[in-house]
Formats: sequence, C-alpha cells, structure tokens
Amino acid sequence: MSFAQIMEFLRPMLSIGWLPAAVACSAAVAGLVADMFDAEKTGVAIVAGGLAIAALVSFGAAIIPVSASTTLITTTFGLVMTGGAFAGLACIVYLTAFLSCGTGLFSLRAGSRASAAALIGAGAAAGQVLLGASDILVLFIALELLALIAYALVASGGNDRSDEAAARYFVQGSVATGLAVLGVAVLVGLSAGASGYVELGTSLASMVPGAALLGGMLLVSALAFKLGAFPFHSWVPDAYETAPAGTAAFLAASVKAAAIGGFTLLLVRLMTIPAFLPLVMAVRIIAAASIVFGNLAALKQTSVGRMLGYSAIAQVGYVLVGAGVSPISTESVAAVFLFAATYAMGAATAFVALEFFATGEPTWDGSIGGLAGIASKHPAVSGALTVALLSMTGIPLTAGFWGKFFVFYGAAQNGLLWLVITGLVGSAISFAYYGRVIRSMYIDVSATGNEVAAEQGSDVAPRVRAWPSLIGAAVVLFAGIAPLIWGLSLVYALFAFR
Amino acid sequence: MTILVLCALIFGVGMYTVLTRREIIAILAGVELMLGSANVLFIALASFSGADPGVAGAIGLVILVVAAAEAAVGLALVVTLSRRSKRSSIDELTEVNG
Amino acid sequence: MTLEILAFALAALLMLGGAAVVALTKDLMRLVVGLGAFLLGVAGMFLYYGHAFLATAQVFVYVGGVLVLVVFAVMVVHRANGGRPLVTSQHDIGAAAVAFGVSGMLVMSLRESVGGWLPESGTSGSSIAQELLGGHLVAFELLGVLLLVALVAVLLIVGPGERR
Amino acid sequence: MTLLGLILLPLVGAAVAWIVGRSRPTAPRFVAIVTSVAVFGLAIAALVQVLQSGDHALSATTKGMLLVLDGLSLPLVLLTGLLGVVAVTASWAMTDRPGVHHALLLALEAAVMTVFLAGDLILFYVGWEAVLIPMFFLIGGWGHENRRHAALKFFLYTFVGSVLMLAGLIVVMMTVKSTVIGAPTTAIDLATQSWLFWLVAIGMLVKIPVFPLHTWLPDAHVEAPTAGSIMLAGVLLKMGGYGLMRVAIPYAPAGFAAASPVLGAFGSAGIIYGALMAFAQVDLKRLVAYSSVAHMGFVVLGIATGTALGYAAAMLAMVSHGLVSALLFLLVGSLYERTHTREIARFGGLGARTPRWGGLFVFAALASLGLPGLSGFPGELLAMIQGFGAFGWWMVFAAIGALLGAVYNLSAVRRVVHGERAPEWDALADITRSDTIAAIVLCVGIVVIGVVPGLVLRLTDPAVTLLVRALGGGS
Amino acid sequence: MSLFASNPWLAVAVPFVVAVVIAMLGRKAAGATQWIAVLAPLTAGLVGVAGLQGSVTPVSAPWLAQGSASIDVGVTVDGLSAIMLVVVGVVATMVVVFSVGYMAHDESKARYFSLLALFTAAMSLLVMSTSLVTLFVGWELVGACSYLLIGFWYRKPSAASAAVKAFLTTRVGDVGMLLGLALLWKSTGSLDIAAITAAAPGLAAGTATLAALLLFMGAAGKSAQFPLHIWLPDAMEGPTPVSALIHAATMVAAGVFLIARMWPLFEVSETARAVVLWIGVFTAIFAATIACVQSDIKKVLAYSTISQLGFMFAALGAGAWGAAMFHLVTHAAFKALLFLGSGSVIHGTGTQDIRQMGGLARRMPVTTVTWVVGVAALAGIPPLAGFFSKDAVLAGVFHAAPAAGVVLLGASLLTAFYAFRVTRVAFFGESRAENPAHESPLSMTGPLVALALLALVLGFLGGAILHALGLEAEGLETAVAGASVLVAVLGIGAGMVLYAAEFARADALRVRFQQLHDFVLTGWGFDALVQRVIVGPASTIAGWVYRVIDRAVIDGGVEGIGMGTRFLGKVASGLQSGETDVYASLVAVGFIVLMGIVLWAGR
Repeated sequence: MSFAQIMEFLRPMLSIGWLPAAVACSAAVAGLVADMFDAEKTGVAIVAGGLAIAALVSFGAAIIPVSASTTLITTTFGLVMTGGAFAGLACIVYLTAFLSCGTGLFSLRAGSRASAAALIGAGAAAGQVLLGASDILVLFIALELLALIAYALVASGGNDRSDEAAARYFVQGSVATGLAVLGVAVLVGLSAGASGYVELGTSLASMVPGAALLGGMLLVSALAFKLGAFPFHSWVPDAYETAPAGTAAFLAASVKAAAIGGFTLLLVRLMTIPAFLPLVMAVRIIAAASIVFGNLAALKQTSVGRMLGYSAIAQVGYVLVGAGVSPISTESVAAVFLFAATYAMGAATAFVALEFFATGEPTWDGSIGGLAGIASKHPAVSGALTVALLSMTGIPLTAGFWGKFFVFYGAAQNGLLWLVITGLVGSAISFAYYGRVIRSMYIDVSATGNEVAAEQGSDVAPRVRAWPSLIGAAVVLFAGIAPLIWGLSLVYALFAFR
Repeated sequence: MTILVLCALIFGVGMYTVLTRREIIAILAGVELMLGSANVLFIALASFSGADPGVAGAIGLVILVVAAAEAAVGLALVVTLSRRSKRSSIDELTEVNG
Repeated sequence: MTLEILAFALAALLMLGGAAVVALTKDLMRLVVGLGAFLLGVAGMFLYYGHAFLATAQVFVYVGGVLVLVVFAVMVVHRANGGRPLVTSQHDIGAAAVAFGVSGMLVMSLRESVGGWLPESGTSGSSIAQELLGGHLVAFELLGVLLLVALVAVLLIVGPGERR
Repeated sequence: MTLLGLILLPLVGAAVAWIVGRSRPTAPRFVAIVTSVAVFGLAIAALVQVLQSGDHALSATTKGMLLVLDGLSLPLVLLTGLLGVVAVTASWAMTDRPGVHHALLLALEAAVMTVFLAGDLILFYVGWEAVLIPMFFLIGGWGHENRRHAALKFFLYTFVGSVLMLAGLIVVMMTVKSTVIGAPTTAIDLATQSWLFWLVAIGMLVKIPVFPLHTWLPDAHVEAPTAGSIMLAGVLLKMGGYGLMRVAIPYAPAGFAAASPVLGAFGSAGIIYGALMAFAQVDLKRLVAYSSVAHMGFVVLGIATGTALGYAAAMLAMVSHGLVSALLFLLVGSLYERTHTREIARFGGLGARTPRWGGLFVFAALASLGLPGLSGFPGELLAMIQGFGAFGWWMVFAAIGALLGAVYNLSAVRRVVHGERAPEWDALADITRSDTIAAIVLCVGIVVIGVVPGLVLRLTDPAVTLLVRALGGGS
Repeated sequence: MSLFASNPWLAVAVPFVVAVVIAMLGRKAAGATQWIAVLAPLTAGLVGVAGLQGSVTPVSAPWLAQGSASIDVGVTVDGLSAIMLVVVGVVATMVVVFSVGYMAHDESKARYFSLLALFTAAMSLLVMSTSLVTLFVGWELVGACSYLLIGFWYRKPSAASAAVKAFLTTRVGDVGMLLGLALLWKSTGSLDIAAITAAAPGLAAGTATLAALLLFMGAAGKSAQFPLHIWLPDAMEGPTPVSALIHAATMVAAGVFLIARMWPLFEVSETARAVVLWIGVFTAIFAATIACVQSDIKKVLAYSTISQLGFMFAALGAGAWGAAMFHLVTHAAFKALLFLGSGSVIHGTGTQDIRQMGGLARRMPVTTVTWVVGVAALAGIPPLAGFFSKDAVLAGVFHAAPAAGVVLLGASLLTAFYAFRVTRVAFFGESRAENPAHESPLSMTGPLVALALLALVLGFLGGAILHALGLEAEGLETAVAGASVLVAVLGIGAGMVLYAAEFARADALRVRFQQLHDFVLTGWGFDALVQRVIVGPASTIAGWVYRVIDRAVIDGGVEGIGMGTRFLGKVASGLQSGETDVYASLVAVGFIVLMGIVLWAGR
C-alpha cells in the first residue's frame, strides 16, 4: 500500500474540515470525565492522544493532493476555512498543544492537571476555528474563548505570582474584549447583521469610510492584543514568566499561531477596502516597535520564561513585517503562515524543555544562571532547548531560518528594506539573550559541580518526560535541513494555497 | 442618534472606571458597563440598518453570553486573589515586573 | 408615540444613573446597586428595540446570576477585613482623556451613518432560534464550548480546594 | 559526487566521533584523524577532477543544493582539508571531552566546506552562519577565564555582520531573480549597486577582519583551544576574502569600483595597525591574532586593486596566511600546553631548552614577516605592486606595514627564543612528536608555495580571468 | 666547465642542497660535513669563471602569472655577475676553510656551516638574477642569513638584539626598494632588469630619479651607508669569519652591485647620482673619523668597511661605476684578509680589545705579515691592490666633483692613519696580554696567506676586470696617484709616531680633546639618537596606541554599543512596572494611536 493509496483511502474523511476540532473537543470532554474519577494522569493522556490524532488528521488534510475538481479551500458551514494552508497551520496548532499536554503538566498542582489539559484541548480546537475564521462573529467568539482559557492557564500556576499575572492579564483582556465587542457592534450592526467576510465585503465598501475604519481598527486592535504586539504587549512577559512552563507552551505556541492566522485573514479581508490601505503603515510601525522593544527588553532578563516572553513580542514583530506588505498575495500569507509555524514549534519546544527542567530540577528558580552546567546532567533536553533557541534566533539548519528568510524576502520585494534590516539586526541581537541561555547551559560550570548532579538526576527522571521536547527539536531540525536536500518547494508544501 | 451618544458615553464611563478604580471588583463592574453598552449599541445599529431581528437577537445573545462568561471568570480570579494572598486592590499587585 | 419616548428615556436614565454610581461611589454596596440599575436599563433598551427574548435573557443572566455572584464575591472579599467595604479610585485626567477619547472617536465616526435624533422602535418577532440553529450554527456550537470552558476555567482558577 | 562527500564525510565523522567519545575517551581522535585525512584525500581527488575537466570547474546538484568547485574555491578547499588534519593532530593529547571537541572540529570543517562549495546564495549563507555554532561551542567549551564573554562577543559581532549581508543577498536575489552565484544576466542598476556592495560586503569585511572591525578576533583567539584557533585563523577568515571575490564583486561591480579606494585604504591601514598592535602585545597568542589582521590586510589590498594579479595576490596571501597562522597557533598552543602561560615576558632562551620548538618558531616568524622564498612573500609583493598601480603612493603605508611585520616577529623571536634561559623553564619538554609532524607538514607547504607560487596561480587562473572579464577590469 | 655554462642555476642549487644536507646531518657528522660546505662557494666561483668566458645561457621562467599579466624570474651570468660570483666564491671558500679551525670547539657547527652555504646560495641568486624580483628574493634571503649568523650565539642577549637591529635596519632600506620595484612595475610594465634598463631613457625624468633614489635607499640599507649604517658595527657580535664574508666582502657589496646592475637608470637621472655621490663621500669621511678612535679591532674594521663603501658609492655617484666595481673586488680581498687576520688574533689572544694586545708580531709571525700586507693595501700603498683601485675611484670622483675628491683624499689620510694605528698598537710594542698568544693552525693561516697574495696580485688585474665589465681601462692618473701615495705615507707616519712608546703622545692628544674623542667614539652620537628617537619610543607608542585606540576607542566602542543596548533594555523593561492601570490604559492608548496613524496616513 503505497503512500498515495493510503491517502486515496483517507481522502473522503480528511476533506471534512472540522474533524480535527471535533476530535480535540471530545478528547477534552473525555479528559474531564476521567478527572471526575480522579484518574488525572489518564485524563491528561486522553487529551494528549486526541490532540495527536487531530494533528495527524489536519497534516493529512494539508498535504493530500486535492483533485482539481474540489474547491481549493473547503469551508465548513461557509464560516471557517479549513484545508490547504489552514490545515497546515491547524496541524501546527494541534501539534504544539499535543507537546504541551504530552509533558504531563507535572509543574501544575495535582488535581488541576486534567482540567488544564481539557482547556488546552478545547483551546486547540478553538485555535483551528480562529485561524480559519472568515466570519466576524465566529472570530469574536473564538477570540474570547481562547482569552478565557488563557486567563485560567496563567492562573493554574497556583501561587501568588501567577494569580497576580492572571488578574492583570484579565483586566487588560477585558478592555480588549470591550474594544472587540464594539468592533463587532459597529461592523455587524451597520451591515445589517451580515457578519460573514463575503457579505461584509460588499457592505463595508458601501459603508461610510469613517465607520468602517473604526470597526476594522477595533477588531485589529483586539487581535493585536491577542498576538501581544507592541502597544498591547504588557501581559506577555508576566504571563509567560508565572504560568507553568507546560501551559505557557500552549499559550506561546498554538494560541499565538492561531491568532496570527486569524489576524492575517482579517487583514486580507480589510485590505480589499480602499479606506483600509493606510492600515498597512500602522502594521509596519507596530512591527518595528515590537522588534525593537521585544529585543531590547529581553536583554536584561534573568528569568528564562520572562526572557522568552519578551522574545515573543519581538517574534510577533517579525510576523507583522511579513503581514505588513501592501499587495497581500498568497505568497506573503503563506510566508506569514510558515513563520507562525516555525516560531510556534520553536517556542513550544523551548517551553516544553523548561517544563522538563522545572519538574526535573526542583531547585531551579527559573533563572538563566540557574541552568548553569545543566547540559551535562540532561544532555538530550538541553540539546532540544538549544535547537529551539537557535531556531528562534533564525540560525540556518533550523526551521526558524526559513521562516524569517521568506518573511524578509517578501518584505524586501515590497521595498521595505528598512524594515528588513531592523528585523534582521533585531534577530542578530536576539542571540545576545538566547545565546546567554545556551552559554549558561553548556559553558558555565554549575555551582553544585557537574559530577554530583549527574547521578542525582537519574532517579527523578521516571516522572518527568523528555520526549515532547525531543519531538519538537526533531521537527525543527528536520524542517531546517530538509529544504536543503529536497529543495525550497518543500517549504511551501505545508502552506501552499494550491 | 441619542442612543449612539448614550452608549458611547457609558462605554467611556466604563473604561474610566476600569482605568481608575483600585479594587478589582469595581474594575469588573466597569467591564460590565463597557460590554453592556456595546451590546445595546449593537442592537440599536442593527435595528437602524434594518437587520432581521432574529439575526440581531442571536448576535446580541452571543455578546451577552460571552460577557457573562467573562464576568464569571473575572469573579473567580477575584475570589482566588482575596482567598490565597489576601489582596484585592491592584496597588498590591506589583510583585511581577521588570 | 410619547409612551415609547418615555420608555426610552426611562431606560436611558437608568443606564446612565447606574453607570455614574459605579464610576463615582465610595461605598461598594452602592456600587453593586448602581450596576444592577444599569443592567435593568440595558434590559429595558432591549425591550424598546423589540427583543423581548433578549431582555428576559439579560434580566435572568445578569441581574439574577452575575449580580448575585458579585454580591457573593463582595461578601468573600470583605469578610476578611470587616467594616463597611470602601472603594477608592484614583481619578486622573489622563485616564478620563483616554476613556472619553475612545467614546468621542466612536461618536465622531458613526455620526453620519446613524440617522436622526429620534430613536426608532424596532419591530418585534422572535425568530432567534431559526438564526442560531440556521445561519449561525457555528456560533451556537462555539458558544456551547465557550460556556463549558468558562466553567472549567473557573474550577481551575479557584483551584481544587480541599480534596475529598 | 566528491563535492557532496566533502560536506557529508566530516559530518558523519563528527557524529561518529561524538558517539564514540561518550564511551571510550581515547577513540574519537582516531575517528577524527581518519575522517580528516579522508576529507583531505577527497579534496585532492576533486583537484584532479577539476584539472581534467575542460572548463576548470566541477559542479554537483541535488534538488536542494548546487555545489560548484572552481579556481577560486579549490585552493581554499585544499587548505581546509589540510588544516583539518593539522587541527586534529594539534589536539591529539586533548583529554577534556575529546569526543565533543573533535566532533565540533569536524562539524566546523563541514560548514566551511559548504561555504566554499556553495553554488547558490542561500546555501552560501546557510554555510556562513552554520560556521558560527561549532566555533561558539569550541571557544566557550575549551577556553580560559574570559571564554564566556569572548564566545558571545565572537558570535554576536560576526552574526550582526552576516545578518546585514543576508539583507544584501536578499536584495540581490530579488533583483536578479535567481539564487545561483555568478555574474548576473541582468546587471543591477548602478544606483542600488553603490550601497548594495557595502551591504553585502559588510559581513565579509567583519569576517576577514578588516581594520576597524577586528576587535572580536584577538578575544576569540586567546580563548579558543589550539585546534579551534588553527581552524579560526586558518580557514574562517578566508571565508571573508572568498566571499568578496565570489559574491560581493560579481553582483555589484560598479559599487565595488567605487568602493575599491576605501577598501585599499583600510587594507593598508590594517597592515600597519595589525603589525603595530602585534608589537605591543604581552600575550603571545594575542600577538599572533593581531598578526592575522596584518596579513589579511594584504588580502583586502589585493582584492581592492580589482586586477587579475590583485585577485591572485589575495588568493596567494590567503593560502599562505592559512599555513603560517596555523603553524604559529600550533606552536603557541603546544607551548601553552607545556607552560600554561602565554606571557611573553616569562619566556626567554627557549631556543636552548627546546631546540626543535625554537627552530620551528623562528621559521614561522620568518614566514610571518614575509621572507622571500616562503609563502608570505609572493602574495604580499603582488598585492603591493598591484596596489601601487591602483592607488599610487598610498602603498608607502603598506610597505611600512611590511617593515613593522619584521619588527614584531623578530622582537617576539628575540624575547622568546633568544636571550638568557629563564630559570623557570629548566625542566621544559620539547614539542611533542605529533605536533612536530603537523608543523613539518605546514613548513613544507610554506616553502613549496613560497618557491613555486605558480602551483596556486595555475589553479585560480581560469576563475580569475573569468571574474575580471565579467567586470571589465584591468589585467 | 661546460656543465656550469649550460646551467648557471647550479650556483644557487648546489649551495642550497649543501645547506639542507648539512642541516639534515646535524650534530652527528659535524666533522665531515664542514668539508662538504666548501663545495657551495666553489660551485659559485666556477659558474663565475664560466661566466667570465662568456658562454653562459640565461634561464628564465614565469613565476607569478595570472590573466594576461605575468612576472618572470630568471638567472644569467654576464660580466658584472661573473665578477661578483668569483669574488663570492673565492672569499667564501677562504672563510669556510678558516671557519673549520675557528669554530673547531663550537657544538652547533652544523647550523653554522649550513647557514654559510645558504648564504652563498642566496648571494649567487642575488647576483645572477635577470629580474628585480629574484634580485629582491636574494636580497632579503641574504639579509635573513646575516640575521641568523649575527645571532648565531643567540644565548648572548647582545648578539640577539644586534641581529634584530641588522635585519630591521636593512629592512628599512628594503621598504624603499620595494616601492622602487612597484614604481618601475607601474611605469615600465615589467620587472625584468633588461627591460627596465632598456626603457630607462624613455622614462619621465621625475619617475627615473624617484625610482633610482628608492633603489639607492635599499642599497644604502644593505651597504650600511649613512644614515642606515648603525647596524654594521653591532653586527660584529657574530663569529668573525661571518663578519669577514658577509660584513666585509659580499653582502655589504650588494648595494654597489645593485646600482651597477641598474646603471642605465642612474645614468639618466642627474640628481640621483649627485645624492649617491655626496652620501658616499660623507659616509667615507664620517666612518673614517670614528674608526680612528675605536679600541675593538673588529669595530675598527667595521667602520673601515663603511668608509671604503662610501668610496665606492662616491665613485658610482661620479659616474665611474667601473672603478667602483674594481675597488669592490680589491676591497673584498684585503678586507676579508684583515677580518680573518683579526679572527686569528682573537683566536690567539682571546680578546678583541687592541689595548690588551701588543707585541703580537713575535708570537704570530704569519698573521702579522699577512695583516701588514692587508693594512698596506687598505692604506693604498703601491704596488698593492688598494692603491690601484682607490686611485681609479679618486680619479673618477675628481673628474665629476673636485671638492668631493679632496674630501675623499682626507678620508684616505684617516684610513691610512687608523690602519696603521691598529697595527702599531696590536702587533708592535710590549705585550700587554696576561697569557701569551699562540699562532693559529695552518687551516687558519693558509687562507690568510692566499688572500695576502691576492691583495698583491689584484692591483694589476684592474684592466682585465674593467674589460670584463665591457669598459676600456684608462691608465693611471699620475697627479691623483701621487697625491694619494703622499697622503697614505703621511697617515702611516702619523699613526706610527703618535702610538710609539706606550702611546704617550696619543693619550695626551686624547685628554686635550676628550669631549670630541668621546663624541666621535659613539659614532657621532648617531646610534644613541636613533635609539632615543625611533627605537625607544616605538614600544611606548605601540603600547599607547594599543591601550587607547584599540582597547578604548574601537573595542570600547563595540563593548559600549553592547552596554548601550543592555541599558536601553533596562529602560524598555522599565515600562513593565507592574501597575495594572498602566497596562490597561496602554491597550486603549494603543487603539487610539493606531486609529490616529490610519486616519493620518489615509488623509
């Protein structure tokens, strides 16, 4: 049974767009049921399994050669686009969620792990909806759903610091939700209840430019807040620092990838209206601000989580460089999706590795210095974290390089050389803080000396799982090296708008 | 036109409450103000632009439910904050920074 | 005709009064009452626009549910430090400018697209169900997931409490 | 397929060395020596193939990669192969995590080979960046007190430079619409060329390093282990010069023509500055590091003349500097392993105590000051007389630089090898056998190229004439 | 002989192979190897003789070729190089033979003889090259060998620094020469000597003068002319045979050879010749005065060499390059004789200070006789070789610039005076040495006798030498000859009288002019000046530039940028102060700003 035959057999099933979301949600519910019977570990495992299946299904949907007859992008209920590039990005959303649950979320308090896993499962499903949303209402609901999940996951740390970060995140988030509701009210209200992008197109064109602009900007701001772009970034560092590393992986990777998808689609829709053309300038300014602020602020950090938070702000800046091109073409959206995928994989692997360290090394206080000499104790996971950090810096032979390359290539074709140089120099400076983590892991001698720590590490291992970070690193490395061997076209395979 | 000014005004008051109140419960109330006024604005605009009442109602209901869910989670946060670390005003919430 | 205007004015007054109380009062209990008044005003507004179902939903969900929750939260929070629960706020011009800046922008940009001063009352008719289960099925399903997630989230935030 | 082998073989070797190293600490060096010798053999096989092939170039493509080996890259590939072997022999007695050390060395060699063999711009950049990672770990892992700072400074400094180069390469790929390296079919318009050349060249100038952009080199060298220094000085610096000739100049000839006086000036300034700094050093390894800045000044000067002989001078100077600096670092490293200090003041009269090491060091110093008959001279002579043709009396500085070269080299010999024997080193052992073999190999190379530079020039002739004709430059 | 005629490159290859062989054999077979070393100069000499018969075929090949341009290298033996080869061959053979005895008890003999052979190879390459490039290669290799030989006893710190001083000072000259090469390459498009000399007349006057002067700078460095002469006296730290070979006969003569070889270039530019003339004259008189007060026998000879080279450059400057070459040949013979003589004296008495010698005539008869012959030749007493060559030089200089001629006469007077002063103090009068001196063995006295015979015979071969150079031999100028003989006799008299009977008169004279004496003793204070002005501050300047420019400015700048960004990072992260209301207002302000941008950009 060759690969093609398997694909042929699976084709009818894979073409159902919402299948992965259904699997993820049912897994979440099953996880909750298991939790009720105090079977917490199995609950998390069920959710993880469900997410794995969802990831595989959407991967299949992304790469199966769609016969010419069927429409390019299959839409479900006409409101959520699935298939093609959207399935590709959905696959990444599910994969990163799977990695996050795969760690077993041991850094959370006992008793709350299964519910957190359930939230992650439901969140991944909502993520797929968000990234494919072609209806303002669906976009809004998915956005708020993910917001609620995010507040809960940050608070799941179970200590004063995480409560404080969650509360602050909530206050900011509610202001953003207020703006979103206002946006929905204006856009949908004025277009006589038509919330789908298609009908919206016509009514927006006929609407008074000022109103359309206001509605559009409200929604863009809400999404920008979800992304954590510069003016709306304040929640990112606190959330990533205090949230338990496993859940932070979900927040940083899958939620962000989904938000990037949703944001880009909204931009594509809005950019068709002449009134919105200047929006591109705003996106570029946010991009540059995010890159500069994110990179600079991350330099001073001592906590790894907080540093990754600031670096996330910078990474969003790079995405917006790709999104801020004026004639948005399928190539530029594909480049943005690709970057979202490579960044999500990198971030997920990093946080999952931090989860391993947090539970494997109880004495670790989350600081960069605390990781000194850890490479000799946990060579595999430190290797995975190193690959993740190198990918986020954009060093070749990792997926991150291709992500950045195509985004900057697109922006350069658009004549945005100043933005490209800011982005590139920003990613060069980023090694100043990513590199410090690598340096402390490999080069610094740990205070307790390597020998003593080596044997002590072995007995804690059974509970803590290293395989999620290894899978993540393997994907990042494979995606980095494969294009060199099988050609650049492979890079577009997952995100081609065939 | 009056409904527009009214809703906009109340939205502003809600935002003002969120930005200036020290206690989180009061901030929650401010959030409710914002979301409620936005919902009313939607219904008004929908009826003005001749939307089918069913659709407007459905979307209105969606906004209402989302706002309610948000309030519930907000309250949960408030309760945990006061229970676990005896803090309810945002001036005490400055431990995580830098 | 005047009856409708009267009803509209009453609802508007309720909303505005409630909002003002929430923004300015020092006493937490009076704040809660203000919030209740505002929510009732919103329900009245829905009624005015002919969305009976929505009004009832508003009353039940908000005035019944959320308000009670708020009172409960107030009890929990202030049980600890006793005395009349006081509420302080740091009035500063900057925040006012920002807040009313947004509303000003709102008014300025929507001015043309919204007609005359007189509010028109909407026609009634409750075909919400067809809509929710027809064109907006996805929204309905997502709403269900959202509510489930809200429930789980609250449980997670509050924490497992004393295990059985 | 030999080209692909040149990249994959060291990678495989690295993996094997790393795996073997975890179990038996003595095994990886044998794996490393076998792999590096095999790679060098493959390089010679490639040389034979190129000589036999009609158009003096060899190319191999996989779906993703295009590898090209022609006159410009051949000498450097051979140099990399040779220095790979020398680096492994130099770290023969390495006891501190030998497995990882040799693995990193071989990985470094593979990355450098990718740069020299890259046929398309993306692969060129991938190789260019990939070099930083093993070097970072080599400097960090086996350095001395200041290794943490030096490793990060090295990585960041060259990374910012190469990121700007990437911006330039993106603009090139965009305007020329193809990523294959070579003179562009549709020439880029002159206006962009003027700044494009600098944008592309900045990454390379940092790597060479050209005079003001050199401060990362001494720190990196002082901290790098002997084998790391040999590869860093011997091969990594050449990527800059090679990059200029292979990528920067063909794509922006007009930009290069406008920039060549500035390049020439910085090149000559580098010669004097490097020599002056070397003379002022108290740390022997830092002295050799600054000597690299001086020697590479000749390379930049040669390239800046923009003539066939100028490029030939650059190639000769690069190959010669590769051999000479490798020999110097080998000797300084072996001395450090036995005395655990690099302070020149504490040395003295080592010629008497360690005659073999002393003799080799004097030979290396003479080669480093560009004594005729040794490899340094042809390159430097050509660079200067061509430089005179292009820049006239500015060459006085380059000539004075050559004089200063003699000053610091001979003063180093006087303070270390000659003079009274410091009592401290009475029981000092002479250079080890493995290091001697490696040193002898390098010395033979230095003399051969010094006496018969035609060997290198015959290889580079076709490629250089092609390059010059493409640019319409002078003879 | 035909073997050498057909392949002249043997003169370079054989010595090189000999050097490698001796080095390879190393300490073990030092005894045997030293005799192989003789082969090297012999081959050079034989090739020279073959060259004299004029039947040598030039050999050349491209050395640096790229694209359309190429620089060729090659070797040939014409009249000029044949003479030089013979001189090198003869003197080197004598030195090697002498060294066998002199270095008998030195344990690193192998290194000594291999370096000597290498030197011969380099000298032959220099002399026979057809292209300026190979000439420059030989030029620098000769400098390197002199560096290695001066610093032969490298354990002595003074020898080590003298070696470095020698190499660097000659290298300063080479800077000029390199620029000269570059200028010639640019203006004539080739570096072949034949091509350049052919194109010389066609060159613009300025370029020709400049090129000539630059080449002269190299020559002045190598031949220790003022101001680049400071290294030669210190070079005496090396073994005496080395001084005899390199610092008397061969290497230092390379400068004269270079100008002779590139004569057409000098012929064209008047000013260049004038510079050469006056530098030569000044050096002659300057060095002569210093030689008069030296107490170290080798230093006297060193300054004497500088002075005699001054004579040769004066002749060149005056246009009589034939006379210069003739004087070069004779000077090579008798100066090598004197150096080897001093070697034998040092070997015998164990000291170099003439004040501790005295009365050696009785103990070392052969050395004394040969020494006297040499000294007489140096002073220019007929019929010895010195007289004829110096006369030719003086004649040439008088023709061109009579004033210069008079100064040279003065210099000849001083030459005669210091020559016989040393002889009187060292060889006659009472013996002041503690342990009695002993005569050197035959292997050392043999070469002395041979060279003495040469000093006698060479005078008459003047015509043959000039003929070999392609010039016709003029007769003797009676007036000039008479004057020079008179001056010589006067000098000798003064020397003998002043230093008779325990130097009473000399000491009295010195006490009266003590200050002048000390000033002249230190080489007119020039050496100290160079030390204070150039060498001393060099390391402080380098240190200063390193600390200030490299560390503070450039590296400081780079580290500064690093710290700057880190500080900006602190500022940026300051924004995250933790106040919730700031965070919330940021969202609202963000929206307003965004809206503003879009409206402003859209207007």
